[in-house]
Amino acid sequence: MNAKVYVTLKTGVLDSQGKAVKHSLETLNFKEVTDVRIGKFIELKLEGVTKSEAEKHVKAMCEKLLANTVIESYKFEVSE
Amino acid sequence: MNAKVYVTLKTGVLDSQGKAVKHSLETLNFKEVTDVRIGKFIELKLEGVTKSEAEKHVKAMCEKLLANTVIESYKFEVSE
Amino acid sequence: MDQNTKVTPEIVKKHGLSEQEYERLKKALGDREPNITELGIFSVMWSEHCSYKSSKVHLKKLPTTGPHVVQGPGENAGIVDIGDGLCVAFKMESHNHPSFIEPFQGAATGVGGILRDVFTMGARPIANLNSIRFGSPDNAKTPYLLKGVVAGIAHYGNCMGIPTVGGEVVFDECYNGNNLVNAFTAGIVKKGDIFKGFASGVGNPVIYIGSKTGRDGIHGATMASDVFGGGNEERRPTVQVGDPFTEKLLLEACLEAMKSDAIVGIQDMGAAGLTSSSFEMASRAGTGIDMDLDKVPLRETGMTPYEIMLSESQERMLAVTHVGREKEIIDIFKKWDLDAEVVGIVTDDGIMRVRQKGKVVCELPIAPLVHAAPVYERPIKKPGWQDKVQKLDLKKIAEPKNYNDTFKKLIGSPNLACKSWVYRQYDHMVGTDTVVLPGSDAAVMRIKGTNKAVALTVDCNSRWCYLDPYWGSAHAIAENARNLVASGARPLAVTDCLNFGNPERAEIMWQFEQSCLGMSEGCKQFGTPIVSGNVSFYNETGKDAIYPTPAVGMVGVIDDISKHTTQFFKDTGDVVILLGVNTNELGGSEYLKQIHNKIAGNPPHLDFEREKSLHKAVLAAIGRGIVKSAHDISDGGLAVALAECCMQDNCKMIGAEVKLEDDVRSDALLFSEAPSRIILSCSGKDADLLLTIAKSFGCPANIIGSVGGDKLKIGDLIDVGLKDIYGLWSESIKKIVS
Amino acid sequence: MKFGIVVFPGSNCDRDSFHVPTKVCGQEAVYLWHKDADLKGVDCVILPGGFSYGDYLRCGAIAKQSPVMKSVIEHAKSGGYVIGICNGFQVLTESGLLPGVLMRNTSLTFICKYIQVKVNNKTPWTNKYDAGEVITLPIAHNEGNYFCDEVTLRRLESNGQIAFKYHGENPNGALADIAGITNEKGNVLGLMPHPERISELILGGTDGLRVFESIISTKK
Ligand SMILES: Nc1ncnc2c1ncn2[C@@H]1O[C@H](COP(=O)(O)OP(=O)(O)O)[C@@H](O)[C@H]1O
Ligand SMILES: [Mg+2]
Repeated sequence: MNAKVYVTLKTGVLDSQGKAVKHSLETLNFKEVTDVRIGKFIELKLEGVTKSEAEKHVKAMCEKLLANTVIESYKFEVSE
Repeated sequence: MNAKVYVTLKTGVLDSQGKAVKHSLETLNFKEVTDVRIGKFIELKLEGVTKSEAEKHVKAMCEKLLANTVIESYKFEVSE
Repeated sequence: MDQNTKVTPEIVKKHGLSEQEYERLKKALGDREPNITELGIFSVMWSEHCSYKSSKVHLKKLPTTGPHVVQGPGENAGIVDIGDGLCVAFKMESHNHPSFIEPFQGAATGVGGILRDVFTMGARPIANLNSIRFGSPDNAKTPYLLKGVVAGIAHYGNCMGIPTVGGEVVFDECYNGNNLVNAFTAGIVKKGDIFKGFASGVGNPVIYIGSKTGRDGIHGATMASDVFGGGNEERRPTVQVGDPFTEKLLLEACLEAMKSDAIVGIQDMGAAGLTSSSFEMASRAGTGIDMDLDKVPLRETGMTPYEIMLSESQERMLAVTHVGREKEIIDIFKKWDLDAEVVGIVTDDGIMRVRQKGKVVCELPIAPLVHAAPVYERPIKKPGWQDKVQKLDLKKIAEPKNYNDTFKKLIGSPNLACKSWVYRQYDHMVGTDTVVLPGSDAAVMRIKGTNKAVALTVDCNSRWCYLDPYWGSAHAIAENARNLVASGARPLAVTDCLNFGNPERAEIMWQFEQSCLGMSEGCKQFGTPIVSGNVSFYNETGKDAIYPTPAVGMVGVIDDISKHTTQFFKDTGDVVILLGVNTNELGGSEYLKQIHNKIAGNPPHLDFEREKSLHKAVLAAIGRGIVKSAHDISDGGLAVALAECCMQDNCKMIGAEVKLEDDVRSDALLFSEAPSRIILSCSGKDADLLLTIAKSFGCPANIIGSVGGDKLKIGDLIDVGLKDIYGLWSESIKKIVS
Repeated sequence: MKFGIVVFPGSNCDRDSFHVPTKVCGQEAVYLWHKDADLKGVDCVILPGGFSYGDYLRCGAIAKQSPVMKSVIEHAKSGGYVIGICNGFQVLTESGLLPGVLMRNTSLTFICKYIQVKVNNKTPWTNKYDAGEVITLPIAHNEGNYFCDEVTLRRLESNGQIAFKYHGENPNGALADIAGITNEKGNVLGLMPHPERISELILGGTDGLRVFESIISTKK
């Protein structure tokens, strides 16, 4: 079982890194970029669990460890 | 135009962060997790370009800035 | 590389072995062909990096002994005795090539490697320094390399909790295609607690410790990728990725394990990983090792013996314990969540026997392999251009009309500017021992529980080494010693990192030889033997080699910590005293380069007797407790040195007014980099005593002015507000990266 | 007063945090290993600076899961003293003992330097300072940019929980110049600057020492 977790900063939280990357892209002449947000992409491999168990567990992992819900939101997909 | 960029460590490159997270998930009793890899998830907003232009540009951005191609690979999707 | 891969002439060539070397190899094997794993092992053991085949004959000439030397070259780090039963272990090592390919990871793993070299000897690291060199500030790659290298050094050192307390940063066109990253670590060890890399005691277990082995950096430099077959780039990263977190655990676990008497010998796995550590340990002890690769902790599946033996995965060590004591050692590493496995056993037959799945995959006689290693006396020829670049006619150099402008241009040039953009990124206070922070001549580290401190510095003027490798290198030693003395420390010993071009070129070997001779002479004069070091050749791209760059690191001791000094002026009304003599020498100066766009002349004359009397005078005066500040004059000359006494990087400023009455041209008076000079300050009541002390050692000394105000005034040549020059000086490096 | 200094894998200011209470203040101290839940009867827990678990994922995130933290949380809830310095502050916010979060410095670089902070002397950790005193402390961090929502900020302000505010220069972009906060009861303090690095004259000053002296003075 594979899970892909996307952790992103909530809107309203300043993304200094995203801002810096946007600035660098501008100086590289990619002027069409109007916004950059930087988050995390976490790939998990799970064994010995069903898909619905995996979904429940991954959600728990996000809440407990993978995301800090004060400033971050998360999304995930589980596939076989 | 929106682009989602996924930057991951190449296979074979030590992912010390993934290793630490896996270890922590184990102590949290998520024993079913057999592998964790941690990468970046970058969301871009682009304006005034067609989809195919956007695709070309995002690829260039990845090569030049968003990914460190010595140790990282990248994938991206462009959507309207 | 599959174990069954046939060893063809082409494969031999790709392993960087010449035909003669291959013949030599077969002979050492008793006239048989090596298998592929054995070939791989030979190729790294006989590489320039591990065998020192081009440099050995010259390194032999370096002075390496002294009454205080506990361990000279040949171990993982050098060690000197600083009294009270304590020793300092230290070494410097290069990571130039990896840092050019991937500046962040290259620099980070450079720091990781040198830290292991020091703690593998039983020493707890107390300080990191680094000497880093980049191309011209306006070269397109410079900002990227500078940012990456500094962030990489910071990442590793900060996470380890070892303060990075000093170093040097230099920009010059000659490094456009080859940046230099030389990392230095010093640690403290009790004299009785030193560990060495010996695989002694037949029957003793050999233990692998630390990170798992992956396919990192296998033959990074020498192998063409097609040899690996499949062409799958993805599987074989040539740069290693560092994990300072694991190394921190390794450090604590090793120091804890070393407290027991179970460990016989221990060594880090650096370049050539498992191969060099096991061969070196067995060779030092005159033993053999039987190793089982099935026991080696692996990160990936399907790794071949070739890959396992040659992997350069980071954060690993090899230890030998007394038989029966392995469990207690392994338990300590497990407590720190590290892998630790018995992978072999010490034997008496002098053979390295390696098995995988029960089959012997490598069987090499250790001593012949080590003794048969090639040593070359490479041809030497003085370059045809050498005499020409030394020509300099000062009469043809027009003096500037406006010295304020000239001075401002110099103080804002990257080589003379404040380096705080770099060291702000380094945690330089962790450990709560840093008494003198980066920014002064030498870093000073107290040793808790004693009254002592050690002082550390790294320096080299490579432009001088280009103009005259012998004297340039001698100057590097003198300047390091002078820096230590200015902080109140007695110079003890040296480590070096010799960065040069291609040794197969006679001109480069001439530079190398001259440099070794010059360093030797310097070290003998100051009584500071070279106890460790490293050679990095092939720093050239196309036809352009870097300047000969023998980066020198020096360690000194302060017996009474209360008697240390910084370079900064302290109080209004204090008297400024110049020790030493101003001269007309401008050869190789930053002034000639920046203002007149000229790289020419001889480095200034170095008179060892004069230099030594200066050291004695300054140490005596500091010992009397009457010196408030001390700063040596080097890059940028007297004017820049005075400005550096006036300004601290945290906006603290205090002015000075001086008058000079020497019979030399004004530009030389201000900007000559002539050696053997130190600027002191003291309170008015102590000035006479200070002059008397100086004269008693035969050191010329004169009152040149006083401290106070918010300007720097030098005669009627320079009159600048400190606020004006502070901006130029402190922002210069930041401008390069933004 | 008995201090307990937690050692996480990757802690690197643990020995510095041991040195000041014992060698400078003459108190008792023990190390607390992250795998042990036993706090050995200490009065004050110090979560030291460093890179616990490599600071991987997020600073302090993995550390909060360790066995010792369960006991530290209980200790704090029952009124025991806890101070988190730098990485320790990050562990405290991740564990929920203090509100908010520490994000990456706006400069995106690690910063090591002396800065000035203004002290609120109405906490048990700062009672030896004068009201509004401005002191010099060193910082050394990559993630010291304090952030919380507006409601929380107002609560921190009205309860007098902001113990230290950057004065003059804000080095990392922290909300409302926050350098250190306490919990509502005041028994838990988290701060980014390192008081233990400036508690001896040989290291350039003693402005940090009074944090330790303040808390020691609360024990009769
Ligand atoms: N330039 C030099 N001056 C003095 N000693 C040197 C020099 N270069 C190398 N050495 C010594 O040779 C030995 C081998 O060095 P090196 O191969 O760099 O060590 P490592 O195995 O840690 O990489 C070390 O003891 C080192 O101190
Ligand atoms: Mg070594």
